[in-house]
Amino acid sequence: MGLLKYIARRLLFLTFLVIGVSLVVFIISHSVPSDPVLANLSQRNMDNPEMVETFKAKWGLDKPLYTQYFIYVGNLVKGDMGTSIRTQRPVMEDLKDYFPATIELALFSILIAVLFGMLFGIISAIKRNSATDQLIRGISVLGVSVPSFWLGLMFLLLFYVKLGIAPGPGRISPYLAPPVGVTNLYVIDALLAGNWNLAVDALQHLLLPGLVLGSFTMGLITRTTRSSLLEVMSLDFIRTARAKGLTEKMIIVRHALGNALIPVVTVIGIGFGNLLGGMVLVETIFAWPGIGQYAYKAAGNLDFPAIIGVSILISINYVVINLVVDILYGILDPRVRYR
Amino acid sequence: MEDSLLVQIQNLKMYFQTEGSLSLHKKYIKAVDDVSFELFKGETFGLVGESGCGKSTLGRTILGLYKPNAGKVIFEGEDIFSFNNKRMKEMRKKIQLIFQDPSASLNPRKTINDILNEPFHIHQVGTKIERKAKIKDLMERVGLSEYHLSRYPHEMSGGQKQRVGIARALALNPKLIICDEPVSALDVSIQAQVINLLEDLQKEYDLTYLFISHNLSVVHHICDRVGVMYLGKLVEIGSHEDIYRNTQHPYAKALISAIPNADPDDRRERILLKGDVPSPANPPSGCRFHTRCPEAIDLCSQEEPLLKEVFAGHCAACHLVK
Amino acid sequence: MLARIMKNNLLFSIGIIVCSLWIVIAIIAPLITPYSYLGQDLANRFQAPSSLHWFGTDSIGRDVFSRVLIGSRISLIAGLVTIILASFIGMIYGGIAGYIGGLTDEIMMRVSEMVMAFPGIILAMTISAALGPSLYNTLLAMVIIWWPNYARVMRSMVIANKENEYVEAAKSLGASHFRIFFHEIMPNSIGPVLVLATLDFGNAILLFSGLSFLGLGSPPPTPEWGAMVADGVLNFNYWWIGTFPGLAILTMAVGTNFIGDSLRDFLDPRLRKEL
Amino acid sequence: MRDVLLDNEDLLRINNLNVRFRTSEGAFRAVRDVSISIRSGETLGIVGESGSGKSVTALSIMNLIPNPPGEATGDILFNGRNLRNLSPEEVRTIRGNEISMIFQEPMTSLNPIHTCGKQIMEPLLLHKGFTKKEAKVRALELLKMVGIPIPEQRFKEYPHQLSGGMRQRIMIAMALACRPKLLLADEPTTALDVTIQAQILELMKNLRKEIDTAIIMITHDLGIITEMCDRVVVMYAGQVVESSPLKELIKESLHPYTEGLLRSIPTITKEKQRLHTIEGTVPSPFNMPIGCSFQPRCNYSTSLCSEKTPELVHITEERAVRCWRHVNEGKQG
Amino acid sequence: GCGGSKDAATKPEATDGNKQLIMALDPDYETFDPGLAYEVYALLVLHPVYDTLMQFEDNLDAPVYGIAESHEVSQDGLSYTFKLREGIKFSGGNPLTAQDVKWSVERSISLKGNGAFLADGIKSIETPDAKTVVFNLKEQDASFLTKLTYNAFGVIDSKVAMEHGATNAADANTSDKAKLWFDTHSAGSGPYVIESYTPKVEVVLARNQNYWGEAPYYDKVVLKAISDPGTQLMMLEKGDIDIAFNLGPEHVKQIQNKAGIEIKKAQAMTLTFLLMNRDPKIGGPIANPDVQKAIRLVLDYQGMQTIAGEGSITPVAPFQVGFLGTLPPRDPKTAQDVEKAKELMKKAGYEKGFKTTLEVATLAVEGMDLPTLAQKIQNDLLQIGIETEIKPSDIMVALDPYRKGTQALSLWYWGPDYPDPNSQLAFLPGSPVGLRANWTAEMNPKLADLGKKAAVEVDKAARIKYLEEIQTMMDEDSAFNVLLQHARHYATRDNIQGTDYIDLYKINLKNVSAK
Ligand SMILES: Nc1ncnc2c1ncn2[C@@H]1O[C@H](COP(=O)(O)OP(=O)(O)OP(=O)(O)O)[C@@H](O)[C@H]1O
Ligand SMILES: Nc1ncnc2c1ncn2[C@@H]1O[C@H](COP(=O)(O)OP(=O)(O)OP(=O)(O)O)[C@@H](O)[C@H]1O
Ligand SMILES: [Mg+2]
Ligand SMILES: [Mg+2]
Repeated sequence: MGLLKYIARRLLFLTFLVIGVSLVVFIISHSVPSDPVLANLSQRNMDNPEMVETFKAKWGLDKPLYTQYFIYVGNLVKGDMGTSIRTQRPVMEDLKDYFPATIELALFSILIAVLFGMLFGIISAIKRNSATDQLIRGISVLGVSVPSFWLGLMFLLLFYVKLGIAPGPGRISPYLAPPVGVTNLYVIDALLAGNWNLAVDALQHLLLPGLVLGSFTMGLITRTTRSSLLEVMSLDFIRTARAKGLTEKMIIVRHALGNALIPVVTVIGIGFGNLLGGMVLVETIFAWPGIGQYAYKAAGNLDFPAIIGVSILISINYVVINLVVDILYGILDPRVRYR
Repeated sequence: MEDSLLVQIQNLKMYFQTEGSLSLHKKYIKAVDDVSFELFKGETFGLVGESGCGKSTLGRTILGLYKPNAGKVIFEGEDIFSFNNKRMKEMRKKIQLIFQDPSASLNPRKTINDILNEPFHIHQVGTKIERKAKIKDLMERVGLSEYHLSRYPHEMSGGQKQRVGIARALALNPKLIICDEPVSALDVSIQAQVINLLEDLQKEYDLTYLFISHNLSVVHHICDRVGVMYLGKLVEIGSHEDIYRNTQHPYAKALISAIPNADPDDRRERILLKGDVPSPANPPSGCRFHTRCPEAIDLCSQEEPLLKEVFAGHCAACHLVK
Repeated sequence: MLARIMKNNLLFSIGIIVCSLWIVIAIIAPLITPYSYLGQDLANRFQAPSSLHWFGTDSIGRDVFSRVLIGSRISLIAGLVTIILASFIGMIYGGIAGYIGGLTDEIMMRVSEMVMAFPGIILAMTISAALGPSLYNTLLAMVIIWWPNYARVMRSMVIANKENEYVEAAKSLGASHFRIFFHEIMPNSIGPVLVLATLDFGNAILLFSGLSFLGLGSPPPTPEWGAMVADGVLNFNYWWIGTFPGLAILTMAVGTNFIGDSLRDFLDPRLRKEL
Repeated sequence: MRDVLLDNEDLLRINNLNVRFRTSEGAFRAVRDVSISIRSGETLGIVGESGSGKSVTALSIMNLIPNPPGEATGDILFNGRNLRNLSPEEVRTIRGNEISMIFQEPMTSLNPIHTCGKQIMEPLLLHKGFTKKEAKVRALELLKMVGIPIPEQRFKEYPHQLSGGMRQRIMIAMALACRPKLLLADEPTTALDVTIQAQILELMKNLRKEIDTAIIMITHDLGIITEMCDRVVVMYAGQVVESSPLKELIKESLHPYTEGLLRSIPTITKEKQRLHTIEGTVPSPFNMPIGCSFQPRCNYSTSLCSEKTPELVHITEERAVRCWRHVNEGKQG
Repeated sequence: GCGGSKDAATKPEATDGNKQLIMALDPDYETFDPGLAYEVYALLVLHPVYDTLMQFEDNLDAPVYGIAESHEVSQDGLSYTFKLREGIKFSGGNPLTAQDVKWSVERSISLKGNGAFLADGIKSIETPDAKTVVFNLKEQDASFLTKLTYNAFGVIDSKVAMEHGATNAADANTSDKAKLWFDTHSAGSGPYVIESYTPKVEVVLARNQNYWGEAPYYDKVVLKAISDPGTQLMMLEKGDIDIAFNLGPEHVKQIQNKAGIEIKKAQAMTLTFLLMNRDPKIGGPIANPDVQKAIRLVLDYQGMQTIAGEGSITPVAPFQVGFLGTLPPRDPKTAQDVEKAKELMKKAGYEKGFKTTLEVATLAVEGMDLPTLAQKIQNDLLQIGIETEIKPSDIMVALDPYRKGTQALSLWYWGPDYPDPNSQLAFLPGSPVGLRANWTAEMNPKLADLGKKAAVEVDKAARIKYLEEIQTMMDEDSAFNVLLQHARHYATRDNIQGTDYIDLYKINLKNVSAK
């Protein structure tokens, strides 16, 4: 009841967000000194005013700014994000192509980060102040401190070039054909197609970029799990549990973990949000054909339809992730009331 | 009696909005709902009731910290809510507040000297030297030494902090001090010190106290008149004698009988109430107490009883009281 | 306090040592660099690390060691400026939102949420593509990305603190909003924001190096670490070009985060006893 | 030891309990040489000001002092066994089973993410080997017993859905689940409203009759003590300063602190008069006065008091006091 | 299919038993619509897919017949008549007719894509019969046959194309809906068809089962988009790919003696040059011809060639070595004359030097990072007191001010529009590129005039004479300073052949086969 209302409110905010984000990029796009659209004309056509006019008309650039914006929003409602200046394809199509790669990588790395982060965090909290604890804390700090672009480089140099134990950049080995697109997540598609080798290959390719991308989130989760668990262990109800005669293990599993996970969920959300930002760097290093690379190119080329498209997509993602986190919160913590 | 009237509270209502400010369906907590009573010069009026019944809210509204939804607070003949900012500021000098939690009511980043200087600073009263003398005087009055002035709140004990709070309230020579549970957070042995101090100061400065507490023994000890609140409503008012010895309202009776008594020989019959206090967001119909009242009749759930004068100066809001 | 924490906490001590080292290096860098950080020597390009060039040379024969040392200044300054500006803006913004509350708060917080949802790196890249890459533009973008974090913390602190009884005491004394905000609420709310800001320093350096890796920092030949790693990617086979500046980023970030992590624990009263 | 215990019919006997805490400001003794005993079925009250070591004493019985920073020494004999010599495993089988505890803060002492029912069932499953079904039946019985209306529904609810009084009842139900021989109640009503407090106290009185449990009732409210207890122990600054049957204590308190305490409490039966006060404040645990800890605030203090710490001496079989004024009497008695 | 190998590091013999060629490159293509594509690597993909009337085989000297069998030029040189080969079918099975040729070219013209200018000179196209196409030109054009080799003249199966929304109508640039279809499909008659295209990932070409000529060796050609040369190199070393096409000179050095790898080097037609604006309002001191000459003299060409890698040279003017009439390149050892440069600066009144901005696009030209070169130039210019601040920006952003002529000093690269020196005349004063430096015809009327003459001259000897004179003059006075003509470095596995470089196609994929 409250939850549905809450979701409705968040979705309403989403509309505002989309309008806001697109407006911001729109305004930036019209305050830049150079004209990226014309840059996409051939050298000869540039000198031909008639061609320039036709071109502008084609992109609607001859109309006043607000008209352009309304046209844009109008189209957006219909699911049309305009056409990328650079790729000359509908932005929607581009996003459909690039986004699954990003999602696959992000999901994988968040999976790694959550699994190991929580495991490390719990061990560290239980053995706090021991050498293990110091070691894990050191690793987790290292995880949040290491520049992903550099780590990616080092990993490739070491595991791919020098040792040859990891596959190279890209989503699958070059000689393999991508699976038939159902979800466009290669591992899943390959499994759906029953192509076990391909799935393994795709999974292997996820490993290095997934680790690099996940290192920050993993560090964050380790740290949060540790301190959250320590904090929960000092709460009154843990004393109650002790007074009941539960063993320390039972207390951690039954009483502390559930409560300690609540703040961890937020961090997972934050981490996921960060991932999408960090994507640009990691995708560049690992030649990962995802939204990060697309955004990088789009921004570099001032391809504004594409920039708006990507920005909207990422913002929506952010909100949706937060929404999921909030809902998870409600599942983990019965006290939460949505307002 | 008329000329000694200090404050008149008339049909005061203070509702808090609970749903988000953007929401269409506004919900309210009726923290203070249609409360009227008077405060006379030099008296101590006790306000008792269970947690959440609106005691603090009432105190703060009288102080003008909240803007009430309805009603008036007439202080020395004028409604304080009709004041403009400047007059309001003037008025602030005359009503002061002492808080329950002596630690929370002192800014942890200021020294005692800074804290006591604040009232003078805000109202631009006196020169530096005058202020210094005044502060020294205040410190003496509340039983603190001058060397405490350079300390920070966390360097003092609870009782000492509460004394600082009292000194601050006294700084501008107020007429009325609203004491919101001034001793609840203090240890038993310190509690007595503070109560005595409050009594001494009242005599010395001719102060009027609105004394809010849920400790009925303390209220009994210090107050001249007592008002009993239940769920935002005043259910009984009377002199302290009458309230304790000649209780009219069933709630007040239950409240008084529930006090644990350190006197083993005084074993009174205890009236046990059922259940908990209902939520002020959704109070019961009719008499708000009827859900827990041992004596409730059908009428109670339908009609709201008004505060009736039972005998001179003693009012109760109950259908059963004649 | 410092000494006491250091004694019991290995990570913290390492952090302090590493950070002090970098700060010292940043200050005296021009005095200790063996070569000019701009000096090209095409005859000696792509030299592997040796006693002459500790970290080797790059594609136009510059000494990587000298460039890494000088680069520390830019990183430190970028981190500082971002954190200071972002926390300042965030504090004011969050403070106002929290203090006024109600609809204003709601709207202000939605706006900051919008900024947070906006993909910061894309914003930075767009700004830099439009206005040309420069340190100022990058810092501008970083501040834009970062301030909402502080606004959120500040807001929650202010909301918590404005309920405090000493605030009510000031109100009942007749203090103005200005006075209440700046004398009573602000000083007590600022602490956690400042703590967050200090702890965030390493992250700011990381973000900055990431942006400069993407070519968004100051234009060449400025020795920015991120850009130097990018140079290393370009010249993949000469591992030293990218490895050392990357290690520099890593150590600086690890140093500040070691300190931050330990301080966080220390400042958290629930965890304090363990130190 | 065992023989002594049997002789005394004591259920629990604490001998010379000391608890030290190491904190960042330094180490201090929160509990100093505390010796207390309680018989089966008896209700013992412990009063004292905030920080006087009441809770720490209770927690020591449960072996729940966090270590570090805490460090307890002394003997705690329960049913003939020294709890302090048992292995953690053995202590666990006693906790929540033979000895259980109710805490002051009903708001935070329940796990917010589990239903009330689940939390009540837990000790039953753990100690009594009940099946889930049996445990549920028993839990519902318990809920009814502590006076919770519609127990089936409350069973499924989470702590935050209940009021403070309700939660405290859940705590009590939980503590009584395994029919403990000893119940430690650490300020069970302090956080509650007067009318709710009355309900809970009434409940505890009834339960005491029904299940014949020995209760240690910790509070700083003498009113509650008078209402509930047979015997009283008064603590000041980590020490027991007086121990006496309730009636005798009220009639004539031996220790000046007890006396001051009794006189400084306003009651509605007393006539309105100026309250008696104990001047000064409780000493900081880091800065204990030499000699008797109460000596700086005491009206009767002599030079002896500020030189030597008095021992707890028995004035009669049932009464003991820690005061130089009574040392000689005690020695004679 | 269910192929693949457990060991990801070694390439299996073939997937599905097919022969497969994998090439890694840093692609710039955005579309495979032959009417629109005009990117550097467009022909790499489109040449094996869409046949053209004319094509190049081994070198760029002269085009040879593609699907044309013979051709005749009218006396006035304005009408070209081509006969088509017999029996050519499209991949879909339809026969290729003259009508398809006309339709395809008209579509390219109407689409007004970037390559459409190549057809600017065409007045009309006639198809007297199914095997004959006649092009009527507006004026004489010595390079018309060369232009015909471009994909804008690629022959599309008009029936299939129209089914997918293509049109040759005059308003095709708005009414044609086939671009998206062409990105992932093809309707040509070449040896390969486009099987799939995943932007930024790969293009897969598959054998055209209906190909009229000799079948190509490979069943499949996979062009992997791998922008990082280092990555390309790694994958080549691992045997993951057969061709690593975007190696920088430095990468090549690393694999010089590696087994299984063959290093390829060729003269590319790509130039890197410095633009020095002639408009004092924009260029400031840079606009001074003496300063420009001083800059030409002070630069260390040898150093730049080191950076650009072995095989790179420095032509004296914007005319590539390899084209008709190009002068021998500079001798890098003697080209630098700092003293003389200083004198010139003194003469221009800038003895103390000045400050300016050096704009550069952030990209690699033939494996050489342009910003790196900019830093070298920055360093060299300091010798005559010119302090430059480097302003890097993405190519698409930088192009706009470049084309508007608002850059004072900038570093650019240039590839010829078509393989003919005429394409280079754009650098002359008053011509499009010249005007980007605001170098108008009035500033050097003689040079401008020479350019006009060279453009229309058909006689080879006279053409060479004009071109040589132009270059000599531009060495003395020019708003441009050609820094480098690059070498192309790439590498292949040594078990394949037919991978020689040809600037137009990069690699003619039709010819690649296993040894
Ligand atoms: N600022 C506020 N906003 C919303 N609700 C409030 C606010 N202040 C008080 N309330 C609500 O109003 C009701 C009365 O609160 P108030 O603090 O006046 O009670 P009280 O009698 O002082 O209780 P206590 O004895 O616990 O101090 C409570 O339900 C409380 O939750
Ligand atoms: N875990 C701990 N670490 C350090 N000091 C502690 C700890 N627990 C209790 N103490 C200290 O021990 C002393 C006695 O505490 P205790 O909780 O027993 O007091 P109390 O008599 O129960 O007081 P209250 O009435 O306030 O509950 C206090 O000074 C307290 O600060
Ligand atoms: Mg209150
Ligand atoms: Mg306690």
